[in-house]
Amino acid sequence: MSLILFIEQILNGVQFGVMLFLMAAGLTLIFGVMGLINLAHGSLYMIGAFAAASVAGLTGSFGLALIASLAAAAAAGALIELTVIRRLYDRDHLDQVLATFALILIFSEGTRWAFGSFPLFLEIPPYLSGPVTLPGGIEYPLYRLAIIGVGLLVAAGLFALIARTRIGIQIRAGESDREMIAALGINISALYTTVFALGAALAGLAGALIGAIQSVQVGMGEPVLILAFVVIVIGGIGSIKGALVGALLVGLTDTLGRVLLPAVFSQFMAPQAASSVGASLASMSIYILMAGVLVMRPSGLFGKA
Amino acid sequence: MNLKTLAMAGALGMAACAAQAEVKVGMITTLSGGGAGLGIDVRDGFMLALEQSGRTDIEVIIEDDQRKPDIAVQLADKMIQSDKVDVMTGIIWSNLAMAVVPGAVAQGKFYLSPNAGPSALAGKGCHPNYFNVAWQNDNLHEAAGAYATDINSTNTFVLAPNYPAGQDAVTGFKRTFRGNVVGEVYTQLGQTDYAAEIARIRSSVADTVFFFLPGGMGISFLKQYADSGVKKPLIGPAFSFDQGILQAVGDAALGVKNTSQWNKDIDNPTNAAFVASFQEKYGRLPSLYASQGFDTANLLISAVESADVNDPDAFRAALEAADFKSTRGDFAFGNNHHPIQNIYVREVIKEGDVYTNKIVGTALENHADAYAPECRM
Amino acid sequence: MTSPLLDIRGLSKAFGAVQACEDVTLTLERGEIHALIGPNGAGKSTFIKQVAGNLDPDSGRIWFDGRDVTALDTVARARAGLGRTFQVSSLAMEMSVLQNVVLGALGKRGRVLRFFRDVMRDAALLEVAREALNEVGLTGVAGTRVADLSHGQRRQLEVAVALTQSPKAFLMDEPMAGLGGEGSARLTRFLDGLRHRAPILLVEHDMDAVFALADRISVLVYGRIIATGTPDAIRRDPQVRAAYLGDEALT
Amino acid sequence: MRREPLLNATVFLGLLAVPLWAWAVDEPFTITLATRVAILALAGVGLNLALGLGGLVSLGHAVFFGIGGYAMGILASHAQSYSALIEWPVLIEGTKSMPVIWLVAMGASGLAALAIGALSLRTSGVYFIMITLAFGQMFYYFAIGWPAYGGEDGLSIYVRNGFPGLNTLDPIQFFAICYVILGLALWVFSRLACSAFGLALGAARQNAERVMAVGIAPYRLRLVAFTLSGVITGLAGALFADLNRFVSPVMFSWQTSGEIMVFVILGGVARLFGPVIGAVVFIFLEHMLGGLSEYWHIYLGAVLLVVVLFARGGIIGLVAGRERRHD
Repeated sequence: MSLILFIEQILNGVQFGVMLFLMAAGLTLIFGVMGLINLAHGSLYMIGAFAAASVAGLTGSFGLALIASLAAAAAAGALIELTVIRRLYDRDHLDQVLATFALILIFSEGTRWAFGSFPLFLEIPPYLSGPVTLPGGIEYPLYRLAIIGVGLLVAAGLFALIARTRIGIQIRAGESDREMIAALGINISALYTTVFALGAALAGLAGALIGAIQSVQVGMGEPVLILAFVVIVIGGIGSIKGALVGALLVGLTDTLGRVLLPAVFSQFMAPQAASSVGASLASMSIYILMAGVLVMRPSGLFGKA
Repeated sequence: MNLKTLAMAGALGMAACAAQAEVKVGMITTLSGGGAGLGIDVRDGFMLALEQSGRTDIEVIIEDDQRKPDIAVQLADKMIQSDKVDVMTGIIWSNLAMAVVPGAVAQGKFYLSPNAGPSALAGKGCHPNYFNVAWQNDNLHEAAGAYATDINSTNTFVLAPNYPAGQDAVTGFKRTFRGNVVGEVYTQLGQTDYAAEIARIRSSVADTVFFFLPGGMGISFLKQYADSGVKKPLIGPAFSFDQGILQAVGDAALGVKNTSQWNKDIDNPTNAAFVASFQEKYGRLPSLYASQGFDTANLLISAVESADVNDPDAFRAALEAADFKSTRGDFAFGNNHHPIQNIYVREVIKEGDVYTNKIVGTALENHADAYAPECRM
Repeated sequence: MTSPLLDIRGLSKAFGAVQACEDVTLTLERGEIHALIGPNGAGKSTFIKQVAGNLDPDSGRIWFDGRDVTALDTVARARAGLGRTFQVSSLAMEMSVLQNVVLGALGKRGRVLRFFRDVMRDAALLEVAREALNEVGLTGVAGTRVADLSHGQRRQLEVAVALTQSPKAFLMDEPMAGLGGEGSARLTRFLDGLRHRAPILLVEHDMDAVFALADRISVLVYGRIIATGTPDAIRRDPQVRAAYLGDEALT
Repeated sequence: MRREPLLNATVFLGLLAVPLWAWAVDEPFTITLATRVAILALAGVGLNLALGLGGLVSLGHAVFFGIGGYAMGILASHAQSYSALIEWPVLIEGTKSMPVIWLVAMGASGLAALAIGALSLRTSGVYFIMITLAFGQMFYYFAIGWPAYGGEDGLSIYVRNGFPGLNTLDPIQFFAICYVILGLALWVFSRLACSAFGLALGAARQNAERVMAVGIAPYRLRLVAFTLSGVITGLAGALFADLNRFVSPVMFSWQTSGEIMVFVILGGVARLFGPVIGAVVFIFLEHMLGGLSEYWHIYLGAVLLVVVLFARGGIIGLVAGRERRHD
């Protein structure tokens, strides 16, 4: 493999990782502050994508579509937080898993009922479409570079939010000691709703950004959800830094696994068999990575023991 | 118990409850969850044909398999054991067909496949009671290989998901392709990001790309491929280019060549009437799945007209005769009960606001599948 | 003279820059109650955790019954004969009182991998369990769910579970915590008799109890033992007075 | 009269009575449904051992269900095609005998559970949920990409495997086999729950520190529980494959793990009959709601949500009140 192709694949891995980070950040934030496992996070991703596709279809503006995705996902997040999720904070993980699984069923079939079974159309805006030539002669889609940019901006924004702002202080307080925030006179319900809506908005944004280069359809959220869980578990649940590192690790492992494993097997196997076996192993690679990390560090890379 | 029973008595609709149906048809198809669009099209095409026939003696029981093999098996058991159906149909996916069909035909039922055509049922595993009205799974891929050869492609890159249908697709393509396969990549089933694969295509010496990525996978790939700036022509089977999917892909699909046994512009009266009536009744253009459902129902009706379903040999002979007007024009079964048919090359175009296909050539004429010789029947 | 039953030598543990336990040496002789006292934050919990096996010391060794147990985990130390009670009641809350003591008896006898016999009909285990309940005076509530017990009853149950172990030594972390005056007095009387069965290393805040019970007292301040001696000696120790005990507490 | 035993007896006898009635009036599909309930309940009993008694929230039990299924599929497909499973170093042939298949299924899933448990039990809480899910995904993708046994298409077995002295093709006889096995598993579960092992395991779930302080290592207990749990779920997988005469990678999917968990929670976690009642209600809902609308998943979701939010302790908790298992 040429160096240029290799660098391009690294970029692809980073881009995939950054996309996963947008999903994982909300998940890990919600777990860190409220101790909640939210399986319905993938549904919020889907809602973001559907909202963006609808608005883009009506107005033709990608910018408005992104705003719509943030708003719709945040609104849906706040709605389920107020009606369902807040009853789950003091439950065990089992109840949370089941209740949010039920929410997936409701959201998925509800969306199908509203939008039909066929995928929706959402395209990259003209000013972001097509490839650009990077130094070294690498041709790379501008839109993917934009996703990397947005993801890193969001990461920086989250770090700043948590380190610098009032709500960040409350979030950190909530992570370390839930009774303390009550003692500090903070309105916990409002804080929880805000954090949940923030996490939901990030998922919705991810859905809209990714919807433009993938398929906007019912069920699009669950595969990403599982990957996002892999990310936060590798990074250590509750840690934004862990989510970023985990996302990049998963993105790179998956992309490079897909590229390199078939090549490795083709050294000593027939091409079709090598490609097939390599692909099988590649789809298992991130789970092997996750199991390996957990066996070494049972609380993830940056998790609290 | 039959809450889901959709009794259908031709144009009379609900009156079917009272009618003594002579033929009971069990339709197991995918109506909810992922991939529901395909099942809905097959069902709608099938019911349209039945309605147009005006027959009151065919009762159809429709059940949703949720695309789960175990549910499909369970429904088949129910239809055979409780509803005592004579004929079964409807399954979209090969893995579900493999779960249901061998058991159903072994119990003496007829099975008419409106979509899936796994090789195991076309070759050694063929069965007198199994008829495939759509295609053997390899057919459209073979046509793609033939087309790539016709346009003098010397090097091609192939891409398919890592599961049996994907591996069969590549095998089918290679069977008719005379150039070199310079890259062969199997992706994860359900994969949504193809950046790594597109990068490999870009750096390869291929002059064409063959891909088989059904459903949402194809949408993602086409969008990302168009955006990557790689200009190598794409060739694929019709599954990534049907009416439902094209609207979600948009401009990214324009001009792409794909192979299909059917298109809405095939010039015959049956097809013209089908396209018009389907659009009128359901408010959307029919897909190839709808055409397959429509043909399946018409095949069944033609057999019911000339034979009694309780006389299996006569009914089988009536099915084999395939004396019905197909949307594809001439239609005939080979010795293994799979179609012998033309497979066309289509190009994605835009008609007004709607993305659709037009036929630009014929890839294979009167094509039979490669497994027919293995079938001893 | 025999060697001490529990012999802790030069135990040190630091968390980052904080030296929570520094060169602590302490022994527990057979038949005695040795109390460890100290102000909050003196490192008592860190010390107890190291003795019980929850925390590995940075340096130092722990000998128990003639054996170096420094490398053993909690489970192995419990099996070696260290009976522990917790500062915050640590019980199976959804189970009955009797089940909790049967669990204790089971641990000692080690036959956990029995899958088919009803454990609540095992006469040998029940005898040990009922005996322990009887000793602490909980026989009347044997069938009650632990979650429904009063705080004081849970403290008693903690002790009962430790009794079922027939340990060679008790490691008790503030057994009087949260008990009223009357409860403390009763438990004090009970522990007084217990020392002849097995010696007790007692970490306790209740000074009345400590001075009534202890044969020896060690004072832990900022992770270091500043004095060890009889209650009288400790009372008189100027360093202890200065560092920890207010004058009133000693009169 | 205590209500839980009464409820249990009613459900267990009802599960026998319905197919017998269906047999009498020749409604074979109802028997098939009852068989399905019995098998899924068996899988749930397996999970309940880990989840209910041990507090181990495993989102990867589909692994054992799938291994059981594939044990059946692989052995029977070799017997079907008269090809040897392994020729070297020893000749191993396929088989169509249910008891042999069951033993292999239980052995294989038990070994898998031992290995997965040994690694996964190093973690706890959410990490445990996720690592078990990860193992499930590994098996799922492996099964899809493994061409030897059908990949995603799975394996079809044309004739149900045999049991000495019975005609397993007769729905009522196959139901009888599954029902008896379910009964045996429930008996084993009830014995385990009140055994020394069950007591220690339950205590380790409620308070691991306490269990360690009395000299019992929770890790070993949990590993044994997880392994036994895998064995039972594996057996259910073999029966399920025989019911459908078909296996596919779907048996390994995380949705399958989720469904087994739903049975247990719907019925009542750690309750002896929790998985049985959960499976009965789930299958019933699937049929009732499936008839109402194409979008029946919405209603299923709503029902689940209501159960979780308002019926803590599942359906048994709702009917029989909080658990009381004390002397």
